[in-house]
Amino acid sequence: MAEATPHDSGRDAERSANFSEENQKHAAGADGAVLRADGLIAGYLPGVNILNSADLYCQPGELVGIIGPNGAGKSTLLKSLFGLVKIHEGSVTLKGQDITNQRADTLVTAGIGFVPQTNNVFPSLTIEENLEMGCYQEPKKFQQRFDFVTDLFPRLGERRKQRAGSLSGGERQMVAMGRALMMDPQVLLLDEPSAGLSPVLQDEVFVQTRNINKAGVSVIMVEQNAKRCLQICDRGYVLDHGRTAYSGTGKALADDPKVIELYLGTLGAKKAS
Amino acid sequence: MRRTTHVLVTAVLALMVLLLPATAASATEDPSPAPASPSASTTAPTQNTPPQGAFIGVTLVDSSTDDPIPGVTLVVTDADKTEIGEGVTDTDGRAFISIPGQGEYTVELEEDTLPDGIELNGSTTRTVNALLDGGNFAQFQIGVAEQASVPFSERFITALVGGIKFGLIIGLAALGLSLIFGTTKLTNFSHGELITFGAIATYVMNRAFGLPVILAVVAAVVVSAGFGWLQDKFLWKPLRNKGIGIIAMMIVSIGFGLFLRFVFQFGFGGSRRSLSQYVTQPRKDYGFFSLADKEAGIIIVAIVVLTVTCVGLMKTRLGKAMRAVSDNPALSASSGLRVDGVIRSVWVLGTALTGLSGALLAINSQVNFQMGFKLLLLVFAAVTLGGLGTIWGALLGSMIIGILYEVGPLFGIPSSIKEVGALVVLILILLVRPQGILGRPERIG
Amino acid sequence: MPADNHSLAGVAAEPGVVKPDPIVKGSKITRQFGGLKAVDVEHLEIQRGVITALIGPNGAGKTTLFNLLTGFDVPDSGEWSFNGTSLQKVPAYKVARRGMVRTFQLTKVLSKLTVIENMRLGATGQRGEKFWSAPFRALWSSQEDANTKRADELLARFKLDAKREDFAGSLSGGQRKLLEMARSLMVDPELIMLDEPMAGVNPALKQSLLGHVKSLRDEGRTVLFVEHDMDMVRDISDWVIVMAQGQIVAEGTPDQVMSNPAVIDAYLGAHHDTDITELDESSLEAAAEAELDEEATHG
Amino acid sequence: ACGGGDDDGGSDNSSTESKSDGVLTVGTLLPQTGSLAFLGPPEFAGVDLAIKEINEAGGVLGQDVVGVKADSGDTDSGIAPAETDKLLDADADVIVGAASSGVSMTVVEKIMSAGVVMFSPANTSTAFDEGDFADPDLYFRTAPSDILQGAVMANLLLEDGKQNVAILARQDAYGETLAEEIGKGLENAGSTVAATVFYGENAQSYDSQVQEIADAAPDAVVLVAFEETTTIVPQLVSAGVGPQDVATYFVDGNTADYSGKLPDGTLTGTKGTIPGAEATGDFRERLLAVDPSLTDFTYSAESYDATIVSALAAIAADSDAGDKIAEEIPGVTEGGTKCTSFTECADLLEAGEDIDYDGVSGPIELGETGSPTAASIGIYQYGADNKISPIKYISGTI
Amino acid sequence: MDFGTIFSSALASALGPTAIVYALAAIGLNIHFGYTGLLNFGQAGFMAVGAFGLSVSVVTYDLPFAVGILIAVLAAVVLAIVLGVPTLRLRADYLAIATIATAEILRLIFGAVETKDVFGGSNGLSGFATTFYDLNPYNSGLDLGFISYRRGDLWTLTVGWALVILACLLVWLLMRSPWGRVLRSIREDEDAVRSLGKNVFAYKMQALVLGGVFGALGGIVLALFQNNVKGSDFSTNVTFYAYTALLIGGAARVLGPVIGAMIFWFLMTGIGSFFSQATSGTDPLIPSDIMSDTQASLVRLILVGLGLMLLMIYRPQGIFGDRKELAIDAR
Ligand SMILES: Nc1ncnc2c1ncn2[C@@H]1O[C@H](COP(=O)(O)OP(=O)(O)OP(=O)(O)O)[C@@H](O)[C@H]1O
Ligand SMILES: Nc1ncnc2c1ncn2[C@@H]1O[C@H](COP(=O)(O)OP(=O)(O)OP(=O)(O)O)[C@@H](O)[C@H]1O
Ligand SMILES: [Mg+2]
Ligand SMILES: [Mg+2]
Repeated sequence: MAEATPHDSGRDAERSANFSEENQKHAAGADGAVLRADGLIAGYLPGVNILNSADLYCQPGELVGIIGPNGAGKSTLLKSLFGLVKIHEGSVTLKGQDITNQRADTLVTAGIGFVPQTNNVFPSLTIEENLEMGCYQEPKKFQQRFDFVTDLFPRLGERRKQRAGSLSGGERQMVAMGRALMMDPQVLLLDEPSAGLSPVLQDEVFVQTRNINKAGVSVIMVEQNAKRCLQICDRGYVLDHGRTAYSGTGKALADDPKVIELYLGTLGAKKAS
Repeated sequence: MRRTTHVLVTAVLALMVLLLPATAASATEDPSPAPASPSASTTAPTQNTPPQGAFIGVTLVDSSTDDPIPGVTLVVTDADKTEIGEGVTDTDGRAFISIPGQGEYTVELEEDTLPDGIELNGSTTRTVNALLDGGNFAQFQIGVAEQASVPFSERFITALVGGIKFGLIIGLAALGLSLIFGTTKLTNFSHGELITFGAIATYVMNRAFGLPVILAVVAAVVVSAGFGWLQDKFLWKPLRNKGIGIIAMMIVSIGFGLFLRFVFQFGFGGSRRSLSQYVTQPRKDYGFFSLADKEAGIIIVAIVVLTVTCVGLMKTRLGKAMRAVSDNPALSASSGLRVDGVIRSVWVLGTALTGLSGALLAINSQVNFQMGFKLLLLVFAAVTLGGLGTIWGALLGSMIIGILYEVGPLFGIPSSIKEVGALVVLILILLVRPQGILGRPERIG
Repeated sequence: MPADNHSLAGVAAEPGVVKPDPIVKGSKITRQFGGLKAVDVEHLEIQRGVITALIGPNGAGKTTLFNLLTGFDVPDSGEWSFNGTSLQKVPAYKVARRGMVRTFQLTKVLSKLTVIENMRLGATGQRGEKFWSAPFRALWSSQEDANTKRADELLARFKLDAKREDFAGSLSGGQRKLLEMARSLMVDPELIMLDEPMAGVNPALKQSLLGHVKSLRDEGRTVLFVEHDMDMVRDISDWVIVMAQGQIVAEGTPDQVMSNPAVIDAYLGAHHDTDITELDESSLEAAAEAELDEEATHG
Repeated sequence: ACGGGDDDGGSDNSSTESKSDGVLTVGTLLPQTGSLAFLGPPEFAGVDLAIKEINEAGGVLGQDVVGVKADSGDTDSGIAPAETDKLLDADADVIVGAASSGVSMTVVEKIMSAGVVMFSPANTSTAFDEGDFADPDLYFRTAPSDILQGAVMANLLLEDGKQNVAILARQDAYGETLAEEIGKGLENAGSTVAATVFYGENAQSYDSQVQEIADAAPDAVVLVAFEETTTIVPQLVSAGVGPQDVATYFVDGNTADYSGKLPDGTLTGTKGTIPGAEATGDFRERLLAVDPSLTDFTYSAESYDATIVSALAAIAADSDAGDKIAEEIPGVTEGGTKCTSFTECADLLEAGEDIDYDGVSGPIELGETGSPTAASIGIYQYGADNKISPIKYISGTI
Repeated sequence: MDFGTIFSSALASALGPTAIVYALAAIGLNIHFGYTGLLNFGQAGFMAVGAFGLSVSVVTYDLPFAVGILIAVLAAVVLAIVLGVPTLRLRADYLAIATIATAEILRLIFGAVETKDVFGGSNGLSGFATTFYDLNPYNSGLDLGFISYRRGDLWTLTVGWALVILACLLVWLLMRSPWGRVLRSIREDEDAVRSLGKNVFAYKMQALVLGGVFGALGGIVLALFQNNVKGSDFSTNVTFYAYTALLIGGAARVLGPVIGAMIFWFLMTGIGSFFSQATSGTDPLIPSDIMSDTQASLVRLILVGLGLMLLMIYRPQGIFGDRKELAIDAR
């Protein structure tokens, strides 16, 4: 296992203690995980690592939330799990099978679904075609899933012939989420699925995510709506500087004063809960 | 089919022969009805032979009937107005008058020696600047009828048909280009060479392997498809994997084009060559327009292939997958599309279509190592005009470009630069619709 | 509740209400896409010197309204003015020069410029941006230094100082939002229009940035922002305008608006303040449907 | 040869820097690439053959003649100037080229200012007889200017009684001037030009041009073209104005061997003009020995003659310096004892005689302007096999 | 095989007038494409306008040489404006086609029979450079042993390289300034720039004019050293080669286009000269049944094509470019 990189300045000692604690937690809990990543070191440019030995696991049927400051590497982590960012070191396994640096489409076949944070629709395709892409590998399922998705987001049904490029930010987000729901995966990776949605639809997304999860799909979601995210997830990770700073159950993290100070803030705290 | 035109031509000629003397006779009601040039025929030598040394020659032919006019007297004077000699046309309508050397001479035709009913179109004198040691000829036009100009509508239709044919040929290549662009965003400057490839493949199949042209075309399309496969496998895919930017790829395509073009020249030589069949075919008349069989064949093949491809792309998932890959390859992969597979099939399909375009062009005209390169700009113009990356746009653009290319000269565009018309229209249309005819504007914000 | 600002006291909480000192005034602004009326605003006024929030369901026309007001899109009809001068047919860059600057919901960073260069670009009235004076450094270097100083301050505030020399294209999604907002502040605008500035920004940072936005108001600037985060809306806005199906359907102080049953129904959902896990899901769905049904009947 | 004194043969070019190193180096600036590439092989073969024969006969000034090849490319590729530099760096004394008048224009200044003879086998444009180029300083050519060929062609048409002639010509220096000269000749003699239609070098479809020709209903068509003839003729046939419908005439650029390229019988009866004297048959055999792959012989004789004339002039001048050679070139082609081969002429020169070389491309009298003032032009006719055979030869002077 | 000659002829060509022409054209393209992101594929048109501006003024209208130069530059400015007003709002790839079409239209018109009286048809115009060569201060050529230039070329080179240096200096000064920053920003996202209150159109136009003027200067140098211009000198190949030069050197780098042009012509001549030596003589290095000496130039172009591909594959950012910059995907 790679050591904590000297990347961080300040509270180094505290951090490295924290990191080794996290390492142990990871080692202890990761057995039997459907998806696990060990010591991921990955980055976009040669020589610049964004992930510094990141660990993560997700047990079957678990809903895992990832939160963290901007630029912490949350999206990079999801992308590297999904083979879209080159992993320099470490490994990713799906049900015990090594899938490190595998092509994204084979991972889809293997049962992973992914909603990226940005650029998550096909602008020149219509809504319907966007959704069709969601079940590209199983076109037969299209009608049934399509009905399901349009039930969830009726707007998508009304505008099925509108090109996604002309949709509003929130509508795009619906399409992106809808596309992921089309494919019926075993593990679903969501990168800020609620961003840009109206409050009621945000809630809806969380509820649906929960429902999907309850139906047996393991979900790993990155969220900035930490309040909601930690409410619904079984377990959460706080990512900082490319590695896990804290992990624990959603409730534990939400109440952890360090997490609140570093990351959650107190905005709206009085009203919520 | 050649026979039919022959029959037509002879029929027309026969009609003219029948009609002309009658009108001529009625027109020239001579007061002194001397018997039809008996004097002329008696004085006419049976056969003049060209003299040694320099001479001035005249050939008198009635161009309305193609009949030579014998017995006409011609007088040659030199610059000082001294008479040099005189000659009388023979039964072939020819007369030769020796001259002492080079210089300016004047030839005068004695009008009264002309047979009745025959009139000169111009004056009776000609100045000849004799440069040649042998014959220096002058001409007295006879019976050159004012050419009844072909009606505009007829010329328009002919040009239109030519334009459609050309547009369809471009269209195949444009569709190929558009597919490749639409999927990979690559502005492929080596696309012209893919056209040439198809043509050369046809030629090789036809001439070297002795296949009949039709089979050679089929084989060429197959070979082209294979060429597309190889290209993607060994060039474009490794480039994509390396994460090379789109501009760099464009420059690679310029280099690749250069490379291919001169490899073609190396192997094929610099000259034009033709296939073994269908080289010359006269046109058949179809009422409003006429077409040679091969042209009809080209039009039909192109239309069928274009329709099948377009409808196929609309109906099958490949069409959508292509657009998806073009929009966002990473997201396509995340949706479970085999991005490389889609791009590979697009290269295969695009190159095959382009190869067919080259093959048809080879039938329509000839095979040359630069033929595709010379066409490239028009293909680009077509694709752009219709809206980059849109399939129907490529076709529409091609038809517009093709038609303008051929019809333009009717509207005053000098035919030596007939591209200009098409290109100007391209620019004008882009001014009105910056996203191309079928392209859609993008949303801001 | 911002107690220090009473300029809107006594203004009725009704759609299209007239305000005492509007910086933006518009009426009968419409924009249609095909059969869809994306914006159909009868009357709109933005009060000077306060923070106004523009909220509404997805696809309500908020971004489109921004586009229209700032000259990035052309309305089918309508007129509007900024500081009393009409902005009809005024190109986008002139709108910005007059002091009305907007950010984009889908961020537009200048990928191959460094973060600090992105920031410097924002400054207005740069002498060095004139072709004829550009080659002569002496003419613009002092101004450039001043701009850089200001940019550095903003970067620090937005926690982007560590990324100062990185290409903007290498920023994460949230960082892009931050840069976009910081850059627009470089323009030093009178009215700043933020399109979902905090979507994707982490909560702690969001909280500290809210302080910054408030200080903008205290400097006398006007802020108009679109946001779906109700905590933020409640925390900083003095006035809230609600759009739905292109129309302004409600206005008022945050409390007034958020207790408006129509708004709750169509937009907030009855339970937006409760813990989801405790929710009966069917009621939530009903609320969501209500929002969309309304759209459906309209469209 | 007459004269050849020390005075600077009337050249105003004070910057000539001719060098003499004892070896006559003949550079060739002819198309290997680009749109005229098909003209290259016969021209190169002509020069190669000449050099081979010269060296077999003992060379020039006791040394073998050295050949250096360069590519003239298109006018647009920027290649010609760079390649010219290469030749100049290789100490070329004579540069045979370029083929296209356009390319020649871009390098003529450079070559002349280097004191090197530029000897084009194929520039037919009249522009080289006018203005700055009117003097026979360092520019020469063996190709007859279009004036003469135009006159011969016009004359041929008149002789055949054609009264309404359409001209379809390539739009370049070659096509334009030749079309113009033919048209002039016809109209001066009282005939009508029904239509003069040009097509661009890059044209891919000739439909509209061919249709224009057809619409003019001519009684003869003159096709001023290079090898695109193989493309145009079928289109003429399609439009009903093919060689079998309307008498068709070719010029030197396209009187090639079309057997195998066009169906048999397509060209039967078509006439063409080619500058050059009779002995072409034997000459072709010799060329084929040099380059067995030749099918087209356009301008090979002119290239051959340009090389031979240069060598003879070098012998006459007893120097391989460009300006000295240039002074002798008119002399060895005009006036004196006629001779028709290098050995023959060289022997005469050795014997101190004034010679008049008559080459395979004609009598080549390089008069006033450095262009042939006299030429012999053959009239050929196609048989059913699409090959040409001569009918007669016409010679004339300008 | 004489590598000395190959090298010296290659070097002479890398420093020669043709390289200058392409360097100037590529500097212009660098402003258009490298800095502003305008995909101008019509640089040949600007060069043509420059060359013909000079030659038409001097030859057809008998104006003084200096006026001719002025008109040539003005012509480029006018072309930039006429072309820019309607086309600058087009998306990059559409702009490429619009400009390529404009350049072709110009070329065809300049070369047409119909306009022969003004532009000289296929032969073009000649003899306008006399004044220029009369100004030649050199008395003799330059011979450095391995490389030599004749007197006329030496003068063209002096003037040409001086122009190139001035151009580079200007580009360097401009591009480090805020003005240059605006251009680079426009390349990235013009809507963002617009939202910050910059008149994008005006900047694009300034860039188009400036780059066009450099193109025209390239055309003028070409005209001067050939002392002849004609339409066919300015086909799309010219633009392609100029782009090649630019990208070899590296776009958006001050010296990129210059070094690129030099390398391009170094290789062009060097490879050509290598193969012509390898195939010539009685016992050629490469047997004539594999490659005859008339095919040497052909192989050069094949290799240039191949080289261009390899360069882009292994150094897509060009000689001076920054690899990191390329790795940034424009998301
Ligand atoms: N160019 C366009 N073509 C067609 N429809 C469009 C276009 N632009 C916007 N629309 C539609 O107009 C409506 C309003 O869009 P707008 O982007 O203004 O919504 P919004 O209020 O900003 O939503 P969100 O909160 O999701 O960002 C949407 O339904 C959208 O689909
Ligand atoms: N394409 C890229 N090239 C280079 N660096 C990148 C790239 N994308 C992201 N980075 C860098 O990687 C780091 C992590 O980015 P990432 O997108 O994973 O952050 P994140 O945790 O998802 O943040 P956010 O909450 O803002 O989305 C950031 O510092 C960013 O600058
Ligand atoms: Mg992220
Ligand atoms: Mg919006």
